[in-house]
Amino acid sequence: MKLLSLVISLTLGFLLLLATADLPDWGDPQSPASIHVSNYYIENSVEQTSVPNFVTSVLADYRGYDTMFETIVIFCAGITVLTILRRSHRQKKKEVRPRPAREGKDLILISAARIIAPMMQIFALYVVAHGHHSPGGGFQGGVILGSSFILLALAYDLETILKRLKERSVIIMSGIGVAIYMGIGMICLFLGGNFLDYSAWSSVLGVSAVEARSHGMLGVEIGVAVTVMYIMFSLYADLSSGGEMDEGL
Amino acid sequence: MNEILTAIIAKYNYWSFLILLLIGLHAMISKNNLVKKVIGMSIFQSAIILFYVSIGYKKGATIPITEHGHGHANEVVHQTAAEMVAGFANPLPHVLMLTAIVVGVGTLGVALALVQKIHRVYGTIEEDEILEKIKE
Amino acid sequence: MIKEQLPILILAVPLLASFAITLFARKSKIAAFALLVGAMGMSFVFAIGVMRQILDTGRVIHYHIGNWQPPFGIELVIDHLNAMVLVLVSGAAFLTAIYSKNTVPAEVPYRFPGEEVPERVPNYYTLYALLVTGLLGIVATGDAFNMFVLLEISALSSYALLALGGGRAYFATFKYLIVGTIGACFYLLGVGYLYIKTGSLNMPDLKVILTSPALAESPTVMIAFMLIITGIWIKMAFFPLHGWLPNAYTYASTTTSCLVAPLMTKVSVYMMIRLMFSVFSAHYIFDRLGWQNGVVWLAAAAILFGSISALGQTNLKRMLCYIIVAEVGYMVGGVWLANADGLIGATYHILSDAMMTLCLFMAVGAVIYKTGDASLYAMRGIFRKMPVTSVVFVIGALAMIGIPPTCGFFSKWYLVSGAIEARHWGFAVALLISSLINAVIFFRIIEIGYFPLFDEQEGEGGHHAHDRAVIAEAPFSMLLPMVLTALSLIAIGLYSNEIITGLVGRTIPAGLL
Amino acid sequence: MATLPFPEAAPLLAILVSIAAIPLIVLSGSKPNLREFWTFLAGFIKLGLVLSMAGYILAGNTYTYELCKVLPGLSLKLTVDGFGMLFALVASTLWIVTSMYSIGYMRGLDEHAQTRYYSFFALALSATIGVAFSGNLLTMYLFYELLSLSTYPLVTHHQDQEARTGGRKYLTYLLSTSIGLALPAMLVTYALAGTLDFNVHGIFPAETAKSTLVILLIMFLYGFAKAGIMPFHSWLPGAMVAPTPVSALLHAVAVVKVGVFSIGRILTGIFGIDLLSTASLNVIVCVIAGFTVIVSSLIALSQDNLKRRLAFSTVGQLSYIILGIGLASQLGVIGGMSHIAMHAFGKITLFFCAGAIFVATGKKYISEMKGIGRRMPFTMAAFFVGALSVIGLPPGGGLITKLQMASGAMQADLLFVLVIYLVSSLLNAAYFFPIVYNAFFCTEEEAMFDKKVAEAPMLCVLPPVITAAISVGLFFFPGLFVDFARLMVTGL
Repeated sequence: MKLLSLVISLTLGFLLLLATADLPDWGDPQSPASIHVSNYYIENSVEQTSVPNFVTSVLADYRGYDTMFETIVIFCAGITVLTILRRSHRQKKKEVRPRPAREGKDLILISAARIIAPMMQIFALYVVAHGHHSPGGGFQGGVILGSSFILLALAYDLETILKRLKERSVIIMSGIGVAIYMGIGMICLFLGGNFLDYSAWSSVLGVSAVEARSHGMLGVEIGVAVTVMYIMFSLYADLSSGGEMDEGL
Repeated sequence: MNEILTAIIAKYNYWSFLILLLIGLHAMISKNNLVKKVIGMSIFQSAIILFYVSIGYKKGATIPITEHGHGHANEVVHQTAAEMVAGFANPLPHVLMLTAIVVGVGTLGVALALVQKIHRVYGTIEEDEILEKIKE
Repeated sequence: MIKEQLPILILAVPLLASFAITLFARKSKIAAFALLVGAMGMSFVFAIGVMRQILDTGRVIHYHIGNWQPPFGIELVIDHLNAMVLVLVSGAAFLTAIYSKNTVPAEVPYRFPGEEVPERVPNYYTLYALLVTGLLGIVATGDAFNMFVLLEISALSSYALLALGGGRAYFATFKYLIVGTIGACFYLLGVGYLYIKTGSLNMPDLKVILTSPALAESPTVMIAFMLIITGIWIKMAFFPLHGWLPNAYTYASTTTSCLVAPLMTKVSVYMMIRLMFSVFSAHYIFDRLGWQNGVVWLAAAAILFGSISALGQTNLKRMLCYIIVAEVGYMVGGVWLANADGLIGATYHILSDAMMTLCLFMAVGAVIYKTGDASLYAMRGIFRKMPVTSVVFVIGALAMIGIPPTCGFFSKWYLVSGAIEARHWGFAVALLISSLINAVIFFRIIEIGYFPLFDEQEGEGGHHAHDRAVIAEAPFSMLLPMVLTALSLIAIGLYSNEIITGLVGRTIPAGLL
Repeated sequence: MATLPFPEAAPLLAILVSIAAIPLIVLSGSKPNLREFWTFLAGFIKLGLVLSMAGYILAGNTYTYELCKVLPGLSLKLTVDGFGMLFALVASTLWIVTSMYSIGYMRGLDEHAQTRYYSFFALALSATIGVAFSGNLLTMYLFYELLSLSTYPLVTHHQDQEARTGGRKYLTYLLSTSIGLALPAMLVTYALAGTLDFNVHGIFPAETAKSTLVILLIMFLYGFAKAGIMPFHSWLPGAMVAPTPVSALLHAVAVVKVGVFSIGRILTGIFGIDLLSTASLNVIVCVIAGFTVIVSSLIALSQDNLKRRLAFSTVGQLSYIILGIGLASQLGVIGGMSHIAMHAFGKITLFFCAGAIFVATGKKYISEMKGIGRRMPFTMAAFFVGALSVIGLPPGGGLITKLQMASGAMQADLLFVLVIYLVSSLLNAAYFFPIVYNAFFCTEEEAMFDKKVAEAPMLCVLPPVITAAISVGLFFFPGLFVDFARLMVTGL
């Protein structure tokens, strides 16, 4: 196996090396990748979508369809892990499994987490909301939000956090997150546009078509953030407890 | 000799991505421990992400965000199209990689969940031991 | 308005269903089932609508998502080829959804006998809907990167569905996950290499750019092609990259194998055809690279290997899995024969093979559902006990062997014609040998099923045993889709000329005629 | 087009009528009388439909009915012409007789799974008529395969180890040759000619290389293994494990004749008689078939099991027919085609008799049958007449066609074929006469049966007597079938 693997890897490496000479230099502004489609985004993003962060406009609008599925990948991963790992509630109660006694909760850790977590959350909301203008967006914000809960779960234990963030609501909320994205796109159909054509919202929102695109993006970013946050936490909860939803790590 | 060296340095991003890629691939195929395979997978994916992101870089360009105040879309600091194109990095690879990262996270999560399950079924995560248990 | 929006609705409906099941049907198996079947049915209707539009107008449908012009936005491109595959995928998913009514609650919620996790059923349906969305998305999209994302959605959800088989399924799925990720990453890397040379991700745009002579010479493009094609071959389990498939599909639950086994490999074959001829070109692949001879030999090897391995199996599902490996060889070989007949055969075989595999997996699934046994001997006396199921099985088997007028015969006809035209006798011989081996495989089973030796019939001996035979047919929800699938095999065969001139034949790229 | 004396879809209906009977047969499985009624009803309707077209065909017309187009330039289509009509007439007549016999036989032995038996019997008949009316090679191949599959359950009817082995052999031979040889040959033909429709002048373009034609010819000859050309004959004795009515109708008449018919069609419709004789392909056919004729007759001499002896006799007679058609001379073709009918009536009589003996006495071996003629005079008389017809002696119909084939051999200037005919007729006589002789001419002490043994049930005895009578009738009125065969060569 080792030998086979080396042969495969080295063959691949050799082939890819062959191509290297043909590839443009690093950072070459005239490389084909940087002159065809991408310049259109740089030149037109502001006029067409009123979003100065090109990454966001490409992500959530020009290639919004990709991003929708990206959110669904996350959602799908969450459901998958849950379905694979989760055990039944009833069964768990019957089972008495010996576990190592947990050390007392660390006061410093808890206090620090309690201070840091809200700040993380505020910052995350900023990252979500300001994603059009500065680096940030739904994914980034969602991950920070999710990790604030993970931090709390680490400092206390999983069961404590699960009392606040019910497992059922985690799944439902993550579904709602993708549904928000999808819904914004679907409503465009009823407003006479194509799927994910946010400009169709202009009549409802009472703004210009270009502004509507910007608002639409904000909407979908919120959806993304909701899903990512809950699924990140759900992944942590499932994986750290092996699907038992007990004290976790 | 010097020319070759310059050529290599001019394209050093490909070299570094290639090395990571091969490490990852080799680990995925040859490692016996399932978690190591998963780690290999992550390295492999990261290598590809590195490759894409390096495509997006332009010498002398900055992050692809224009300066302007909120709600003043039309008051952007006016630049010619050529200046803008030269001044901002290519946003597309970043967008693509955001997706690839997310896919990576998803795959990683599922892989770890499966490893946990395998451990529960076979009591081990070493591939050869698992295969032996299957044979029994 | 709905007419223009049909392309997106085909995949939006299953997607909405997946959320709806998560949000509204977490408690009720029946509600989840109803939502799923409804969504799959609607998707099927929409797919047929799109196909009708294309047949009526004869034009390729371009649907611009977000109303952005390609290549800047993502578009769905639906021509004759993928209209057919869309109908196939949604139709097969619809039939399997109906089929799942009894099997899923019987198999999925139990991790061990006795330990029930009822939430698994709605989750299973959610993942089912996501898998179908992913497959439909792959088929509909006109964007190379978008294809990767959807590929990963279908992959992730299929990992989950396959892993739910429990026991050995976990390890098999893990291996599939590793191999599948390598495949998907190869594809992604290939798209990256294309992007670096062209700056575009939109397939029609890529095709235009790639025709420039400078790029035709470029080693980067060649390597991009190689990476993409290898990635897809891994995903479709093309010999010798097939190692993951038999285990992964064998240990899956009944419904999962009915859904995954016919569709995943076939959609991969579609991807291969799409990328070969809509991104690269026949001229580039067959004239410039000229690998077809080697690939067709590999396909012939795949056919022989798959068939011979299938012959040695005693587990019904495993046997069918090896047949899939052989059938993938049919299709890859057909495409790479580099002539119109071969490509027609391969494309038509996507349709017929998907339905044949579906038919056989459904019949075998029903037997397993009733007997709890997946070995060949589960079929013993099955013709008495489950007459409808066994007739369905026989029709599927005949199609696999390639007996007219089932569809299997006509795809083989074209493939062999293509092989003769390309003077590739090895492939033609492999096809015929595989037909013969299939005949041996299936008649062995039919013999066991139809003519149990009298001394083998449990508790019954001598003549007139049949009068007392207990009829224990599968439930109606399983029989209905099975019978429909079996009928479709004959219908596809009898209408092969319409299908081929109306749909398949329209997609032959110019270089091959 | 003038109004037809029969419904437009008559050929299709003739095929479908027995399929349509299957559900009725299955549904009335618990009421044997009703079940058999359906069989008969379908049989008579089928015969009626076939007859309704006979006059039209005899007037020199052919009738084509297109079902659907399946491949470019290639459709599933039914054509009724003289040769097809001849064969359809034989098959549908014999179905009725055999059904009658089946009832006697199956009930007499109290066989199991009779419903299944009658259902697949009906299906097999549909396939046979389908082959007879096929308008092109593809359609013929379709029905040919259908016939292989639908007769498989009949062969394995007994469900014991022997039956399974026989059935396995049956399918292995038939499917492997049809998929392995006939199908590729058909594809190559299609690639060369662009069509598969039968045409009396052949369909190969003039420039086709002779070596290709030779290879294709050999592939076709061996590909339709139902014709039992050596070395692909051994399924036929193996399949004799089936109940006797099955052996009778299917393995002496329907299945093997379908094989011969198919080869006859290919020789006349795909290659064309002109091509066969001008490119001297007929020599190849004659050598291959002639070898089988002689060898199988020799083997038949050594068989003690009556049904096996009949089976090897059948193998020989089949190649006889192919030999006749393969001569590619007018008389040879006419003789060969009509010999299908003659042999069918003669051989089915023999099989019926073998079955009747088995039902009445349980005996299978010739050496155990001394003196049986005294106890079962009608049966053995019928046997004698059948044997005469197969050997080609008056008053058996076989004489007429054998003479025609022999003169065909002279017409084609292939004298060695004449020798084959003569030798094989002698051999036929050598393996049939001892049976008849021992049956009747033995002393009371030598007879192996006591007085209690009597004729088999009525329904087992009547059919052989009828078919024997028809055989004799054909001697006097051979025109019935020969005219149809003559139609096939008039255009040349």
